[in-house]
Amino acid sequence: MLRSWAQALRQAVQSITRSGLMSLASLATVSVSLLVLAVVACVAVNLNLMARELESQLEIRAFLRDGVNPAARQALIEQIQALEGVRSVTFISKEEGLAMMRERLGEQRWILEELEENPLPDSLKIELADPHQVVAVAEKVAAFPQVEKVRYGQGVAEKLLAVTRAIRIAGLAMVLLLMVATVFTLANTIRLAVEARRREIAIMKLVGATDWFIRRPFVMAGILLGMVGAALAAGLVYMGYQYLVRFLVTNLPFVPVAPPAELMQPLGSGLLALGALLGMVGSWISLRRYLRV
Amino acid sequence: MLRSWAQALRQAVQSITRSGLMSLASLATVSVSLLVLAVVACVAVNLNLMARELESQLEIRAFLRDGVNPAARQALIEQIQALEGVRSVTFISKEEGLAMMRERLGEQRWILEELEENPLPDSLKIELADPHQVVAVAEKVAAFPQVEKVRYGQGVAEKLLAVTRAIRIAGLAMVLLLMVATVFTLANTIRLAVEARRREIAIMKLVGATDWFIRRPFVMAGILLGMVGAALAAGLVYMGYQYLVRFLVTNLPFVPVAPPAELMQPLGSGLLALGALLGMVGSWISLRRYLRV
Amino acid sequence: MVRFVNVTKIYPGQTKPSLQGINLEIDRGEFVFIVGPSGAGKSTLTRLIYREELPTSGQVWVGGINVAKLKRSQVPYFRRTLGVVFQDFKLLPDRTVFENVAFALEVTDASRREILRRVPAALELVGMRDKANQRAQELSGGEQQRVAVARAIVRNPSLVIADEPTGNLDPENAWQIMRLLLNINQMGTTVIVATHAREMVDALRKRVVALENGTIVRDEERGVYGYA
Amino acid sequence: MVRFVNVTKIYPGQTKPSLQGINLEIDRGEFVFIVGPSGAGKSTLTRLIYREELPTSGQVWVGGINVAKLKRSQVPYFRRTLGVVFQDFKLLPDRTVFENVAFALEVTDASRREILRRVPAALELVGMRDKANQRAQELSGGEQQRVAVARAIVRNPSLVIADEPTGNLDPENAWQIMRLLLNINQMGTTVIVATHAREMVDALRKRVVALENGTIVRDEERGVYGYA
Ligand SMILES: Nc1ncnc2c1ncn2[C@@H]1O[C@H](COP(=O)(O)OP(=O)(O)OP(=O)(O)O)[C@@H](O)[C@H]1O
Ligand SMILES: Nc1ncnc2c1ncn2[C@@H]1O[C@H](COP(=O)(O)OP(=O)(O)OP(=O)(O)O)[C@@H](O)[C@H]1O
Ligand SMILES: [Mg+2]
Ligand SMILES: [Mg+2]
Repeated sequence: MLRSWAQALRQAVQSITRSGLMSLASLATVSVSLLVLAVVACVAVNLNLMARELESQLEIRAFLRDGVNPAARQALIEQIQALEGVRSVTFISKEEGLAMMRERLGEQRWILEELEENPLPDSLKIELADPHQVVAVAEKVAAFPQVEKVRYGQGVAEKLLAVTRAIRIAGLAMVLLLMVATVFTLANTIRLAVEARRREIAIMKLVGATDWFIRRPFVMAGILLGMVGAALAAGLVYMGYQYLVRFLVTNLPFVPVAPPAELMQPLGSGLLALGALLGMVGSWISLRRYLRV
Repeated sequence: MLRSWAQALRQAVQSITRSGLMSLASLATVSVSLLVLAVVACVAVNLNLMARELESQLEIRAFLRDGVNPAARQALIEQIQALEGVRSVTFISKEEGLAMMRERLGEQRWILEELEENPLPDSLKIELADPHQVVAVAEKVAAFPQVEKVRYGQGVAEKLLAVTRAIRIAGLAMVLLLMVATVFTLANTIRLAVEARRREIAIMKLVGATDWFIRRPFVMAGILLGMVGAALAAGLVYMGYQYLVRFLVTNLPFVPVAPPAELMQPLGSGLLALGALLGMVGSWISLRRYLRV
Repeated sequence: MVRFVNVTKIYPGQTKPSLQGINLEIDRGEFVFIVGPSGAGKSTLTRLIYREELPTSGQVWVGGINVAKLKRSQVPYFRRTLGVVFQDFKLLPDRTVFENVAFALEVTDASRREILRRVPAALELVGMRDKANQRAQELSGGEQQRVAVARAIVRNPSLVIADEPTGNLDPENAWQIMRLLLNINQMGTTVIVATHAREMVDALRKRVVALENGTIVRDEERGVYGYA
Repeated sequence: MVRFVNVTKIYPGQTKPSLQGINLEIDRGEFVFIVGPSGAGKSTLTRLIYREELPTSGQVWVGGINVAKLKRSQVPYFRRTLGVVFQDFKLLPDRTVFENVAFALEVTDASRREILRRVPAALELVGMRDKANQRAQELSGGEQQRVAVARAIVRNPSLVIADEPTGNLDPENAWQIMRLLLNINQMGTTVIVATHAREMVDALRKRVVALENGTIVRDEERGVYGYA
């Protein structure tokens, strides 16, 4: 049994190297498919990350009335913290508020340079455990007597959530579509290889080869092709992604990116496994109708 | 001659329909390739548009000293307008400045609600004909005595330009890479079709068929496959793009998008022409080595 | 060994039967010639035996097995008990002569040692040992035919079916192949030969089954070719 | 019509020449048998005539043309003047009998009307008119051979080369094909037939060129097959 597997592997390698050009073509097709798949996966992961980041920035700002003393403030904080869906509550003094605004305005902080005194009130920053509850929490917070005004980017919140959802769905749809396209391409690649050896398969059957004997080298070849193609794709994506991350970190430091090492390790092994699986399934399917002799 | 073309067309259609599954596979491959190509093209066009939009927003703001009278102001405007690289100069009074800031801050305009008096000076908005000259122009403007301060997002300008350039180059590289991949896939698809009829071609040669006679149906089939594949890809992209644009316009109105009609018309005819060309070149190449009998 | 019971064969898409009402019994150890004009149904009859085709009606029994009743997974093991020389050889064009013959052993998962022992012996018998490393597509028609015969006998089958095994051979080589088939027949193997080689049929006086238009018109012990 | 001058042919990768020092002249209107044992070089000799292969050294002249000197673009037009029956038939398996024969006319851009006139006539001559719409892969070996002959003669070539045109045929059909070749020879066509059919060669007493091991060992007017 072991011997015959080794033999099938030898045959697979032989059949791949013998039909050099055709194997190259298959390899290229698999690589391109998986490459696109990998790129989409990278984009999706990062869009997801961005969406999460955007979502997590969905915070509620509660401005306090003048003259709320520290004790009343502390009581309020505890009450808010007890609300459902609230992750954390942070006190921001008027001075901290101005400093944060200055930072947020970045190059345009000159707007604030013209101010003669701090116009901002004290406030609380409320971060949410579940961004979808922003409206409900904000309404409850506004009902406290110590709170003068509540801000949470009304309207923006809903839009942001819609965009996030759309991005996730679109990403998933693209990945699925490309998965199907990849399976299709791979199965057809192998089917064409089988087609080229149709005569040989028919002869094998006639001299008494079992289906499994005939299938083995094709399945092995399929797996090999799938894995080599996946490795190529993974390599290219790794290089490209590293370059991109380096570029983004240098030029757009405020854009959140998934770190290459963390993303690439599961992506690489995933691609390899997927390549092998696709090659196996593809070759298995491709052979079905040729075995009926 | 005409008759024989018609015959070749008939043969091409026949050969496509006869080898149903294989033709379907080719079609799918061509479609997927051209689809990716088209998607990349769409993305590139829109990134380009965005980059252009961002670039065009690279404007210089010159803040005037207190007490510059309207006449002196007018003289200054004319002098700046005369500088190389300047497209337009607009006066913005302190009130207009505050209104614009309020608008720009959007949901966060409450920052300004706390202000008791307008802290902004009068200013000039200088738009540039060539965004690359932003630094040079800003320095010249700062030298005028009526100007107190110049703002143009130092640092941001350079970064934005770098990002724009990177986006363009990456987009072009992706399109080129995919062009090559598409040609490759198509040529191999046809080569496999030729491979499947290798025996037939050898026999044709032996009974006295000219190279051109043998080539004709393959070239026609290649062109047909390329064009049908392109049409499929164009249709899918058109639908997808329209959906996307509708989504963006509704949810992210501030993101600039190329209008579907304007983008799709050249893209569609481009894809068709490209499909035909690729099919023709692909089949031509594929046949070369089989004609030597 | 082989028994046809009321067999009719109509190929899909055809209206005229290629075989009709065939009843035939061939005993273990017999040597039978199948003769008949071109298109009479000789190849079809052999195809039914090794189950390349199934009968449209009737039964074909080979070694006690009803071939139509064989499970798909058993067919390979059934075929391994037979040796077949196909009319169009069915060699793998880009494999060498050795590989083509070894092939019949490899599919049975035979050991390397067994392959190295049996293949050269079979090639020796058909006179192709010196061309062992030439590719099948580089052989002359007659040489291909001899390789096909070598492949059929290399597994020592209990039944050998040869469809026109000497059609591309000069008389000398043809006689050599025929003597080979007679030899293995003498060692107990059942041999069925479809042929047009009148001279040989007439000279050997073996059993002759004559087909015409898909039916058996003659079945004689020690028969002759019997056509013009 | 055909002249070999000192022709040697060594296939790429081989060391032993398949033909060596061949000198042969065949006049317009002749009928010539090429005989010899399997592997002697008969098919190789025919392949040199229709330029499937080029001689390794020496010259092959056909109808006043040195085939090795033909430009690539002229080869098709040269081949159209010949009719060839290949030893392995070389039919298109998934085309019908009619299409296979029509094929030889289509490549010359013949008109539809001409195709409809000539193809049925050629099929009639080889007795395959009633199977015109059957696919080549569904034919018996002998039927395929007859279609191959029909395709070779359908263009009314001035030279017909037939490699083993009766190998898969019963004697009656074989004689019919041979009579056909004799007929077209009588109408002025040069005919070259490579064959193992001893009976026919001996009966017809035409010119016989005998090959052995790649060289001509005998060339007789009104010869006989002359092997065991
Ligand atoms: N394509 C090829 N490459 C290498 N060697 C070849 C090729 N074709 C034929 N040969 C060799 O050349 C020799 C002559 O072959 P050829 O086909 O001419 O013989 P033949 O006389 O037609 O035999 P047969 O009667 O068996 O058809 C043989 O030994 C064969 O092995
Ligand atoms: N696969 C097929 N599909 C349809 N018809 C077929 C098929 N194979 C054979 N036939 C038809 O069945 C009949 C018998 O064919 P078969 O091959 O058995 O003849 P044969 O006796 O072997 O002839 P030959 O001596 O010429 O080889 C022929 O008329 C042929 O056209
Ligand atoms: Mg037959
Ligand atoms: Mg030959």
